[in-house]
Amino acid sequence: MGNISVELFGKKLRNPVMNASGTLGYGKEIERLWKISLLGAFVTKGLSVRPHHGNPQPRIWDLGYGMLNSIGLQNIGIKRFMEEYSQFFRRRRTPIIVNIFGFTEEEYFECARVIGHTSVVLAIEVNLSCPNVKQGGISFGKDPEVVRRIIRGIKSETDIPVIAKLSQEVKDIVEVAQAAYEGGVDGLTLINTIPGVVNDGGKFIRGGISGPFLKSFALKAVYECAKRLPIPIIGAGGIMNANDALDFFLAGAKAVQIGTATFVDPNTIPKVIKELKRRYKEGRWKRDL
Amino acid sequence: MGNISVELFGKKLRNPVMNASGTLGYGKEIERLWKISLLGAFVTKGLSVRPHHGNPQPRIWDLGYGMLNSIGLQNIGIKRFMEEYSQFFRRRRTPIIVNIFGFTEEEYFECARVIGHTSVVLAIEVNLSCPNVKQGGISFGKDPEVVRRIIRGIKSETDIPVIAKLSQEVKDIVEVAQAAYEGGVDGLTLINTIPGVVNDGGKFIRGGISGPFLKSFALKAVYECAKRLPIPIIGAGGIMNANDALDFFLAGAKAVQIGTATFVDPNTIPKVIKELKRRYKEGRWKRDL
Amino acid sequence: MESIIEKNEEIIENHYILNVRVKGRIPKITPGQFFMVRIEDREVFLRRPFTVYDQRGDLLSIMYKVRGRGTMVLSRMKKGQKLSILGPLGRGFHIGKRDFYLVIAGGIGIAGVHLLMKRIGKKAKLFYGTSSSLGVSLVKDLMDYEPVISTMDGSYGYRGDVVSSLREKIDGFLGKDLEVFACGPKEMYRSLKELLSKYGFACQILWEERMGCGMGLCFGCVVKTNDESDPEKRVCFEGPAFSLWEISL
Amino acid sequence: MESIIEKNEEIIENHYILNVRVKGRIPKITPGQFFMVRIEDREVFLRRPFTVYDQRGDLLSIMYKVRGRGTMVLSRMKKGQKLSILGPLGRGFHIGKRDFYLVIAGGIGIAGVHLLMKRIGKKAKLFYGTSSSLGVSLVKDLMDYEPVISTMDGSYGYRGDVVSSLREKIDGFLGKDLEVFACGPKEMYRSLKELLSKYGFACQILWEERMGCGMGLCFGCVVKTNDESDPEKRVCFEGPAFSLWEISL
Ligand SMILES: Cc1cc2nc3c(=O)[nH]c(=O)nc-3n(C[C@H](O)[C@H](O)[C@H](O)COP(=O)(O)OP(=O)(O)OC[C@H]3O[C@@H](n4cnc5c(N)ncnc54)[C@H](O)[C@@H]3O)c2cc1C
Ligand SMILES: Cc1cc2nc3c(=O)[nH]c(=O)nc-3n(C[C@H](O)[C@H](O)[C@H](O)COP(=O)(O)OP(=O)(O)OC[C@H]3O[C@@H](n4cnc5c(N)ncnc54)[C@H](O)[C@@H]3O)c2cc1C
Ligand SMILES: Cc1cc2nc3c(=O)[nH]c(=O)nc-3n(C[C@H](O)[C@H](O)[C@H](O)COP(=O)(O)O)c2cc1C
Ligand SMILES: Cc1cc2nc3c(=O)[nH]c(=O)nc-3n(C[C@H](O)[C@H](O)[C@H](O)COP(=O)(O)O)c2cc1C
Ligand code: FES
Ligand code: FES
Repeated sequence: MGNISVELFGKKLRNPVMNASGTLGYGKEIERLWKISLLGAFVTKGLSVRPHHGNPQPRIWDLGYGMLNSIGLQNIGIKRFMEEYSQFFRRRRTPIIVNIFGFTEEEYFECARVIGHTSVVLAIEVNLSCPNVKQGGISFGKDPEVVRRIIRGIKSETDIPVIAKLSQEVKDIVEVAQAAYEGGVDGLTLINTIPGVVNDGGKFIRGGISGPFLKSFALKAVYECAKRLPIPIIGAGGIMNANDALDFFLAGAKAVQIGTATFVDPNTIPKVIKELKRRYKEGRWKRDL
Repeated sequence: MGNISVELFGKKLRNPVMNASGTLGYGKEIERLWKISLLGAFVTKGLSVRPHHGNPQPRIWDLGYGMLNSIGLQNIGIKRFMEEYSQFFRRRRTPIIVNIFGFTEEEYFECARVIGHTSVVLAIEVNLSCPNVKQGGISFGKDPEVVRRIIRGIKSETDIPVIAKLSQEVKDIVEVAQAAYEGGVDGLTLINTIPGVVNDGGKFIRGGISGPFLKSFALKAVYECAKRLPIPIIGAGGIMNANDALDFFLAGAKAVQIGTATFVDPNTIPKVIKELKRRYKEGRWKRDL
Repeated sequence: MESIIEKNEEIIENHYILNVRVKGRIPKITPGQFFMVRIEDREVFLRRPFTVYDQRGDLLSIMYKVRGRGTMVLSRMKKGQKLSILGPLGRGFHIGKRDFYLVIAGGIGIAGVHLLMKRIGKKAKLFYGTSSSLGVSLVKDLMDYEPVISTMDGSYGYRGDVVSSLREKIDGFLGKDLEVFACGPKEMYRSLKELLSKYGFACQILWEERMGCGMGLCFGCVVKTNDESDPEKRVCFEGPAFSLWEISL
Repeated sequence: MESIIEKNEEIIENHYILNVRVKGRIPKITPGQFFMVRIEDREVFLRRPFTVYDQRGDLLSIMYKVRGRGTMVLSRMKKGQKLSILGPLGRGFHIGKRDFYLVIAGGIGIAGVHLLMKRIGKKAKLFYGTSSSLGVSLVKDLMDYEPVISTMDGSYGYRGDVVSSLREKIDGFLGKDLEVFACGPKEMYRSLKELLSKYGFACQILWEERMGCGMGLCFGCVVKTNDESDPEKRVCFEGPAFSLWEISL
């Protein structure tokens, strides 16, 4: 089969396929179907300094061609995650990308501090779509100035490469990406869920939309940022199969993340990897990785 | 059948259902299937001061649960439209909403001037998603300051009520809506298509996404703006049937526009109107219009 | 897993039993475990969870009630059509070595205890509650076990809800080494908890929440428990069988 | 309009004829007019346009080639299934009162002139080009009219493209009050234009562009013409039949 390994932040990954944050549990659950070591890298659930309970039920809505979730960033906290799980990924020889978030700028910096320096961590992925409680709940990622400051702050706390994960609901995603770059970011993940609202029996509930809905928006973000910025981009949003993944590579992504597709078919990730290898071997996919 | 008439800008409309701009031609074409006078109001294609050729082929992509278009605002110009078509709508006793756009702020003002004052025009709907050629092509609607200025300028040119049509691809749609309100706007249409990118055989093409994709984003925009602003909101985005329309009314919209659904079933608009009447009569839809 | 529909039959209005023949071997199923079913429809994206109603060899059954778009489309499927199913998933009832069991089912909740009854029926008493005599058809397969049936309108058996019928009979079961299994709506669990709190029986229930993945990946289905170190449990992964005493009702 | 599939038959690889029985009356159809077909699939949202291949009473046929997802799903549909179709749409060929007609079809373009030939066949000569002898099956219904057939690989009739075969024969038709009708790929139209420009015949062609609505509503299907006051014509509304001389090729 084709060798589709890729270099990211100076490390060689088996392949350019990862899960998207928050869509593969803590990593152990899926092993009844396939080995986590299949992944190019494992991306953790969003983790915060303190554990977080998340939102009340219901948390999931089927939108027909995608879904809306209001999980609310439930997690056990970075510290506990690192203690209980990093050994598992080390044994599996699977690099992890730690996805972090905070409700204040200081919390982001604290996250980076808590991770410390550990060889199993390939990078820190900064979820900037979190609401800023000090700013009336508007998300950090909307303001280029705030993004620059958060990235700079995190970079000063850690030697681990830092990825900024951006949302499409901004004035201009290139402008925000540029700000992250000026802050010293090492890469970008594009895109996070897009906020939407559903009518749940008369009550309007806000959540994040993911799945096939997102692909065209995500492709736009990747395409426009890849043209302008000299850092690696990880594409995410609505990837359901190898063709979708290839669209992202063609648009300029160096790696991809697969999220919601796993819920519909939990074998999506291994299938995509297999198909990418096949196409690469057959010469139907030319890469410059 | 139930009386679902609604008052908008001091005029009584037969019902709160309109077509969305650019999705019902110049108004005559659909008459082989149903009378245009069924509509609460007819919304024109986007019109500009000078005629506009639009984009090369292809212009349409099927995205499975919606579509992407790059029509490129082709139109015959406001002047010619008013000369050739206003008589038709007058005979049909159907108020029209003239959708306008420009590539400079001055062009928006000129549009308003050209329309003049004519009784068949219920309102001017300002498409703010157009690229600003003097500002590197970033769309007018992204900058609250620009929106305020354009609305204020148009208001000073005309007595006709002015509606601002906004796109969701902004930092915060409430902030932009607020700016339009400060500029003196009389109503809002939420939302326009959202920009996306498709891979067309290796070439990446930018266009606007419409259809069921949009509903949850549009509902969010309507819900959030309706809570904050005391002006009527017209909801648009992915309305496929009466249930979808009711979600928008519940979220705070005073009227709705139906666009892409007409392509899939050209009788969508009459069906929705009929069903709304039925529900209203049966008391299953309580309104406060 | 791929499967082929053998039968999709309406039992009473809006209630169906679906039998599918599975390609390949089905792993051993614990009663209370479920499958995630992919429903092919423009408006149904995520899989839908259904408890295993019955299993014989490669034949798998679910009993379901039409609630929304997904179950409606499912109800229109015909013999010979393909169905992608994923499972068995979750942790089912833990059946220990008790002397006797009380099994409580409300409405479509019967789907959740049918396989259980087939396994432990001889050592169990089933209490089944439904709205009217029509609903009795859902339990006809288990009539040999002489279930105690109650209907809300009194058109068959006891008049009233299932927990009331249990309340009337419960004295007859005291003193035994007993465990209670239950499946039904949340209100049923609430009154069951109230009743059983006097007796302190062990009690396992099947909990339902909307699911995204069914495999512990999305945290969409969590329910609050009184476990202090990890209060939020995934219904699909740590459940759907939980102790009645650990769930915050 | 609702319709029921009567037959959906593969003629040669990837080429099908679909017959549907329409509920209600079909308005009179001009050859070259088309229907918008709704294809039920998770990934197909917009209707797809297909020219009327044939019509008898309430029976309507299209001939189609599998090109992408929509036509692939269509090819799997079976007798008895429902199909929503919309039409007839557009402006078909304007058939005047000429003495004689030349009809030119390339590949699946035969679908666009089949009904036309049935109407004017006796006063017309059909030139049909395809890649190999396999493609000849697509024209078997019209063999009575003794079509001039060409294949790119020479495995049947003339070797070469259809316009070359016309070039060889055209002298035989000069002097007549003649009009040309054509349907095929854009390259065919280009060489046809080059050939016919010497003779100045009237020539109508069927033009294809991707369609959003098929009814003149979206301006998705426009083509540039040399009409100065309104250069951009909608294929679905002002076409699909256009004069070869007005289209910018
Ligand atoms: C572990 C588990 C086992 C189940 N077993 C069975 C079974 O054996 N038989 C059976 O009839 N039903 C069972 N259900 C419920 C079944 O999954 C839902 O009825 C089904 O998902 C509804 O899908 P829908 O598309 O028809 O409805 P939707 O249109 O999705 O929703 C209709 C209504 O059902 C509710 N709903 C949606 N999904 C769920 C869900 N997962 N759980 C509870 N309510 C939901 C919604 O809130 C909504 O009000 C089970 C649920 C779980 C979690
Ligand atoms: C007026 C008209 C009449 C037609 N009549 C026939 C007919 O009788 N028989 C027949 O086989 N085909 C006909 N076509 C072409 C047919 O509509 C397309 O082949 C079909 O829409 C492709 O759909 P798909 O989902 O299979 O392909 P898609 O996946 O949508 O696209 C596959 C490829 O086909 C191209 N394509 C998509 N839509 C069109 C389109 N509308 N026109 C041209 N190319 C397109 C795309 O560029 C793409 O390369 C006609 C087209 C028009 C405009
Ligand atoms: C259930 C769920 C939980 C998610 N949790 C997180 C998270 O904790 N942190 C984060 O950055 N993104 C999170 N995301 C966003 C995904 O990582 C991904 O960016 C998005 O879903 C788009 O990809 P997809 O369409 O392939 O799912 C979550 C998405 C889903 C569906
Ligand atoms: C083909 C097409 C053309 C459109 N042209 C315009 C336009 O000229 N001006 C405008 O303001 N919006 C235009 N729109 C946007 C629609 O008016 C509407 O806001 C959007 O499509 C969302 O509604 P829908 O999902 O019901 O289509 C167009 C949309 C489509 C699909
Ligand atoms: S449904 Fe996804 S974790 Fe339970
Ligand atoms: S397809 Fe919409 S105008 Fe022709």
